[in-house]
Amino acid sequence: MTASSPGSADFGPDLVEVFGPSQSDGGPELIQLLTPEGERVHHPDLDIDFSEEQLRGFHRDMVLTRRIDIEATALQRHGELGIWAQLLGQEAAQIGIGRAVEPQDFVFPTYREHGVAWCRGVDPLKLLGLFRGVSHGDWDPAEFNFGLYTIVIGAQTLHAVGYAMGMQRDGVVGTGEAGRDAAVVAHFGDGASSQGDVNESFVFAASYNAPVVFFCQNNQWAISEPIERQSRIPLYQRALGFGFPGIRVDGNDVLATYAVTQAALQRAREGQGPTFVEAYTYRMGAHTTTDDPTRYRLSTDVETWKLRDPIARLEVYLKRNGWADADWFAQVEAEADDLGARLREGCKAMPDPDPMRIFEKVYADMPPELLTQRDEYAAYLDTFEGAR
Amino acid sequence: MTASSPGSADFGPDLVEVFGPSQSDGGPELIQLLTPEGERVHHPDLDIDFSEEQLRGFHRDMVLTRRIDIEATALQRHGELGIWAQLLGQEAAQIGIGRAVEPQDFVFPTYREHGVAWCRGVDPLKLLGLFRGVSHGDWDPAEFNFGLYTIVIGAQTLHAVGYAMGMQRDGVVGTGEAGRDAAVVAHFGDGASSQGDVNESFVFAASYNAPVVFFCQNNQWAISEPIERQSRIPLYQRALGFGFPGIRVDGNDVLATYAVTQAALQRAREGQGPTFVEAYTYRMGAHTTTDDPTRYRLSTDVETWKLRDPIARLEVYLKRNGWADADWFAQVEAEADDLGARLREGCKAMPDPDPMRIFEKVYADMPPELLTQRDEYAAYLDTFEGAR
Amino acid sequence: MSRITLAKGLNAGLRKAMEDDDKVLVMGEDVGKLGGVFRITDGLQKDFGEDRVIDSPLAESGIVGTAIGLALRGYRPVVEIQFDGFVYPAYDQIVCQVAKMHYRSQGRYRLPMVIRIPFGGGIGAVEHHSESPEAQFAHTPGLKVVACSNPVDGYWMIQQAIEHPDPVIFLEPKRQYHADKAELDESVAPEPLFTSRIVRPGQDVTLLGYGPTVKTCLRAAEAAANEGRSLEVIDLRTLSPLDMGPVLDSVRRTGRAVVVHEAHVNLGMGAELAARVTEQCFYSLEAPVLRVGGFDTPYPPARIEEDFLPDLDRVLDAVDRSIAF
Amino acid sequence: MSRITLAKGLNAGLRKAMEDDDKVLVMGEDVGKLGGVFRITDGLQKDFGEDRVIDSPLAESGIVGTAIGLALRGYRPVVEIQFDGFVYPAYDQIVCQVAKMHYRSQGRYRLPMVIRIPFGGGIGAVEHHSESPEAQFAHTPGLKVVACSNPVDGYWMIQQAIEHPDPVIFLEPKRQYHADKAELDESVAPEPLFTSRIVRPGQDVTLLGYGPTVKTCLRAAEAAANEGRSLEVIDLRTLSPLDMGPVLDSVRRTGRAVVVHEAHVNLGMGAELAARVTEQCFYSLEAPVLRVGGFDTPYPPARIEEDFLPDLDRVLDAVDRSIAF
Ligand SMILES: Cc1ncc(C[n+]2csc(CCOP(=O)(O)OP(=O)(O)O)c2C)c(N)n1
Ligand SMILES: Cc1ncc(C[n+]2csc(CCOP(=O)(O)OP(=O)(O)O)c2C)c(N)n1
Ligand SMILES: [Mg+2]
Ligand SMILES: [Mg+2]
Repeated sequence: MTASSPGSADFGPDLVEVFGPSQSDGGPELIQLLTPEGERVHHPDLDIDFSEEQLRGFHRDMVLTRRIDIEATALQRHGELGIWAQLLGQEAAQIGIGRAVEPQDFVFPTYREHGVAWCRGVDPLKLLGLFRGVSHGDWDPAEFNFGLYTIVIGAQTLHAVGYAMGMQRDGVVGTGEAGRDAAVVAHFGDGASSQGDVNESFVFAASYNAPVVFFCQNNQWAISEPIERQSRIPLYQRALGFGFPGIRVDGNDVLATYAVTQAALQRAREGQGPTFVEAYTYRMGAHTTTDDPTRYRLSTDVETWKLRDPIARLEVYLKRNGWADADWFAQVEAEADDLGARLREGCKAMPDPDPMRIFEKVYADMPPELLTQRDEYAAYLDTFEGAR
Repeated sequence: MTASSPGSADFGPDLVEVFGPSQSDGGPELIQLLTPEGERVHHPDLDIDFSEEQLRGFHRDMVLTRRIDIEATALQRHGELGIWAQLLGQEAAQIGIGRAVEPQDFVFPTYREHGVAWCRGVDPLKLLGLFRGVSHGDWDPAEFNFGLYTIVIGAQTLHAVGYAMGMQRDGVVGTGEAGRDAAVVAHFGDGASSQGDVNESFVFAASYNAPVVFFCQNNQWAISEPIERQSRIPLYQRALGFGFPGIRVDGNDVLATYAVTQAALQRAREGQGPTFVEAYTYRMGAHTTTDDPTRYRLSTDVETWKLRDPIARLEVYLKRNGWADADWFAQVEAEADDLGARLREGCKAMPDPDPMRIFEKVYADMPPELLTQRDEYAAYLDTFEGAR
Repeated sequence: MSRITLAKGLNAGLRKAMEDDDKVLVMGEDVGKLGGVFRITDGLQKDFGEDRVIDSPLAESGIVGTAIGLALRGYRPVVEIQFDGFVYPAYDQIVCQVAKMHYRSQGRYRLPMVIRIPFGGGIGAVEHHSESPEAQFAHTPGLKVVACSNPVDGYWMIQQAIEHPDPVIFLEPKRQYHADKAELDESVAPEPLFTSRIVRPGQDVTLLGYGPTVKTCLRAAEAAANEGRSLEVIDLRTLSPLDMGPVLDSVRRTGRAVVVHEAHVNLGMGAELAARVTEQCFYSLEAPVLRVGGFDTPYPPARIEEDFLPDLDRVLDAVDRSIAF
Repeated sequence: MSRITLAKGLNAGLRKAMEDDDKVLVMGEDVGKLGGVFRITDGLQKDFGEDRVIDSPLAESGIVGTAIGLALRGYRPVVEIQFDGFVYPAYDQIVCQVAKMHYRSQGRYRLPMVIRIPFGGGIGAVEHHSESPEAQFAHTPGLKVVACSNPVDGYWMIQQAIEHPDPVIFLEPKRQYHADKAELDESVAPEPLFTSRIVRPGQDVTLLGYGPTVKTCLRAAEAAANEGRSLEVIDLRTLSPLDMGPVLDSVRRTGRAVVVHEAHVNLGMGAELAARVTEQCFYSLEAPVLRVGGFDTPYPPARIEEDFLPDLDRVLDAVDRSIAF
């Protein structure tokens, strides 16, 4: 250490004292209710008695969600989809929160929330339609309280906060009336946490104490970039810099994810403001079907994470307790097969949009210039007669 | 509290446990080495022995800086400047860090760093020129290692991080060689802390461990908006969310600001990465000469903060210890008068730029189309002959 | 009937809109107690409360992004961007979200929001306070872009924009805020929002202006009249969609057109108008459509901004060139 | 001599630039181990290390903003924006900082940086992956904007852009990355960066294209030739500044011009070209300059994108209209 100017302070390791810590020390670490081995562990503040039915429901949701992913991946390989964003490994995180949100809550997804969409009742074929290129999103957000997929990383987190501010103004926050009090979920990834928009959404949510749960699926990769590129401390601690709580939950543990997000949502509905929930998980699939993860990650990592498979651990737990028998598993498997068949057929049968759709719904009305463009193009197409 | 769905967790106050704190509890609070009453207090880790000369130097710097501000404000009132961004009350924060930076360091200012510019050797007339509208910034950043003023809130913080990444690549960080190891200062305000860019600059600085000191003058207002609109916890804690230390120093205490920023700069130069220093101060002046603070703040607040005047407290300290006598104060006052006179004259004498300067330095070369525009405009002006 | 400035017209229009529809919100930096740096929202927070007149954190992307969320929840946010040069941090939200949500959702998402931007130069300001970003928004399908030029239009157009179901970029010529007064007669029904208007009829050359340059064009026409030249002045009012009807009619009559704006000439509105007018009046044109605008340089220091900005003389010079062509 | 794709040409050009000048850095999302999602930076990190090929956090404003800082420190950053539609979060840094710093500082700040943007459609992608943002940058003084259209240009132009002292927006037609191969003969000196080029001479109509539409224009010219029509095709290559010389020469010969781009017609490059060509060739024009481009709608779902994008037939249709005018 060099004293570089007269009167320079004596700094060095002691200065840790002056500057304080560079991250929140201690605090709760990974919350888990079900170990990778399928053992139920208990948490003093998250003491949920899950019913057998609920547990089987989680299992079914996860299996079907995975099947959607597998079918879609296969359909992309067969040229039926332009691209597909895979979620293999993230089923527990998505079903956990997907089952914790209530009908009156509103969800702002990224482009990968297939499991949450499933829980909200959106037909998976609609998701496929987007990746096939027949629409930019063909479900009614208001019907499912589930927004359209957002491709621009992080943009939706601000929409979520604004929507939550709207709920505050509508008087549906903190009234104490169950089924009325509402909250918003803002989905985003670990990579997204670096975007200005996402951090601004933290600022606004804190400033207005908006009823938002920031749900970050930290799958440890943003395409080829490891989480360390985005943050050198656990991501959930980001929230502390903005003045609201953050927590890390085992995103491969559907019980823990459910319990934590449900509590965070309730906190929001009650008017206690935003919470950051980091679901620590792993992207076993590729980033998308056009990605080649062998270029940047170790296959041994994938192997390690296979041992933490979210579905497997719940199966073990269900079996060990006798809450699901071979019949149940066979039935879910059959359901998955049916779903798969429906998706395959439905996807292939999906017609291309009429080219004239290009001109529709740009605005609430159609301005004269656009009308002209449309009519001219229609006339132009007509010149080809049968050719098209 | 309402249990809103089967199996809902028992949450409520206990859940603070689950979610952890919503801000860093404890940690160092406001660092002070000189009380508003001019009492010297000591800090175990910032044990600087300021020389009399250094202290008098601080005093002189602050008085002259304040004079620049006062003259500029008056010049604006007289129509000689378009606008002026006042710093009244922020002298200690600016001189503290302005004297802590070393020649090899580089400073990225906002539009209000008049005191820092002073310490870097930039002629205050150049600052006036910008606010007069004769230039967008007429000093050579490379000569003073002091960047041009940046009007777009927060943009410069990213430039600072990039510049610091350049220093890392140049091998002037962590070599242990005094006078060689360098760091960057990124200035910004409390309001700016909400901008995406500023938060992205934290992400990048942390990710690359860049040698940057983020120096936030929290003057408690962003025009009419109080700091509470931007953050509900002390601003320095923002850093913790990004994994580097933050600290709050009394920004009206030049000794403390000097000591803390010097230590933070040295930390950066040594390769220990970024630090967030919040200089807690108060904007006694208006936001700018066009602002009317009576619309939004209490005059009693201003009165309270007058009692914490950064210059007054150092004067008391100097006088009480006999380190500065009436002569000294008179001499500084005379110097300030000279400076004021020079600024008044210099400012009024500043000629308007040649209109043809509009076309210069858009690019390193002048593309043909622009050449044409320039020549045509010159010819056009010529048609007015003496008229212009 | 009362004589009002543009600032007053906008303020009164906002107030009216907020009274008429309690879903209308005002958001932005300093719009509350301060009433905005130009006082356009003066008094609104006092009367409508902090929930409807929302001082935001200092982050433009955040302002527009949360306004989108509020609109999705059924509100009609009116966002104030403090100065033209500060709209760019929100550019992504505007062009990728505001502009595309209706299309993306096949009309299921409605975004009835207004983004107010004080624009243009001539106020002696430092950098970034005098920009004219309209072309960038007009180039983006999904946005509608209008510019008011006078107090009466300010009053009506802001209300019409707020009522309109599509997102509207609403440009206000800041130099005019406190300049001229005009008589507001509320009993006279306003013209529809997306229409252009002949503000001074003439025969020899058509001048096309909007926002701050309408005044410049009118002054040029007056000066030209003294020299026996008759210029027709059209206040475009709407930049996207363009209302080509009155423009083409006029040019077919005059055979000559000059477009005047403060934005850079290169790829400014003048380019589009020139292209369309030429395509649609090819055989009526006696001269090419000429463009008078800000030069293709960044906005210069304020002391020479009047050289950068189109003024009466530069407009007349273009008129001369058009006639002499 | 070797036959290369555009992707290979760019990759080789980047490599050459990095070898020639160790101040050249490559930055962006996934540019390191992955070599970028299009593999344009493939192998560079392996050979030049992590300090020169920098994987960045996921934040475009941060990438461009820190690149500015690196440039101020003497580096020559080459930034990759992953897709056209993701440049907008960096828009503020680009138009307010990158574009203005040289001017602001009266030439004291130099910003020799390149912002590479894969642009255009036709790859069957989801939203925001097929945009053509060039007009928005070309409208901004202080930026230079170029677009390459073929492997050989890709190889040379990227090197020239990196060497150039001003900031350059470098547009790469992503649809062409892995499409056609061309012979690269390094012994043939390249043309200067900011020049347009006649890529197929002809007499009847001038086609103006750049980036992805050069191929469309060439195919149209070939098809037209079969019908006995001779179309001249110009690859603009530079969009700001425009190189009007070859364009005007050509139009003075042919009397007719059609501009073809994927960007929206309204306020696209075609508007500026039409305005300038008309102004400067007024008496040579037999027909107005016609424009073929993306419609004034957001980019549609991929399954109908080929209807949105200008193709051979739409170009020929415009040629017919021009000739029949
Ligand atoms: C603004 C923006 N920049 C870049 C991209 C390209 N992109 C798509 S996904 C992705 C990585 C996202 O990582 P993360 O947030 O961790 O989410 P994950 O895909 O892992 O679920 C990138 C860079 C984009 N969609 N939007
Ligand atoms: C991007 C952007 N938005 C808005 C403004 C207008 N503006 C100038 S200063 C200011 C307040 C800044 O507050 P703060 O960061 O606390 O700095 P202070 O002025 O108090 O020193 C605002 C909103 C701006 N310059 N840039
Ligand atoms: Mg991820
Ligand atoms: Mg402040």
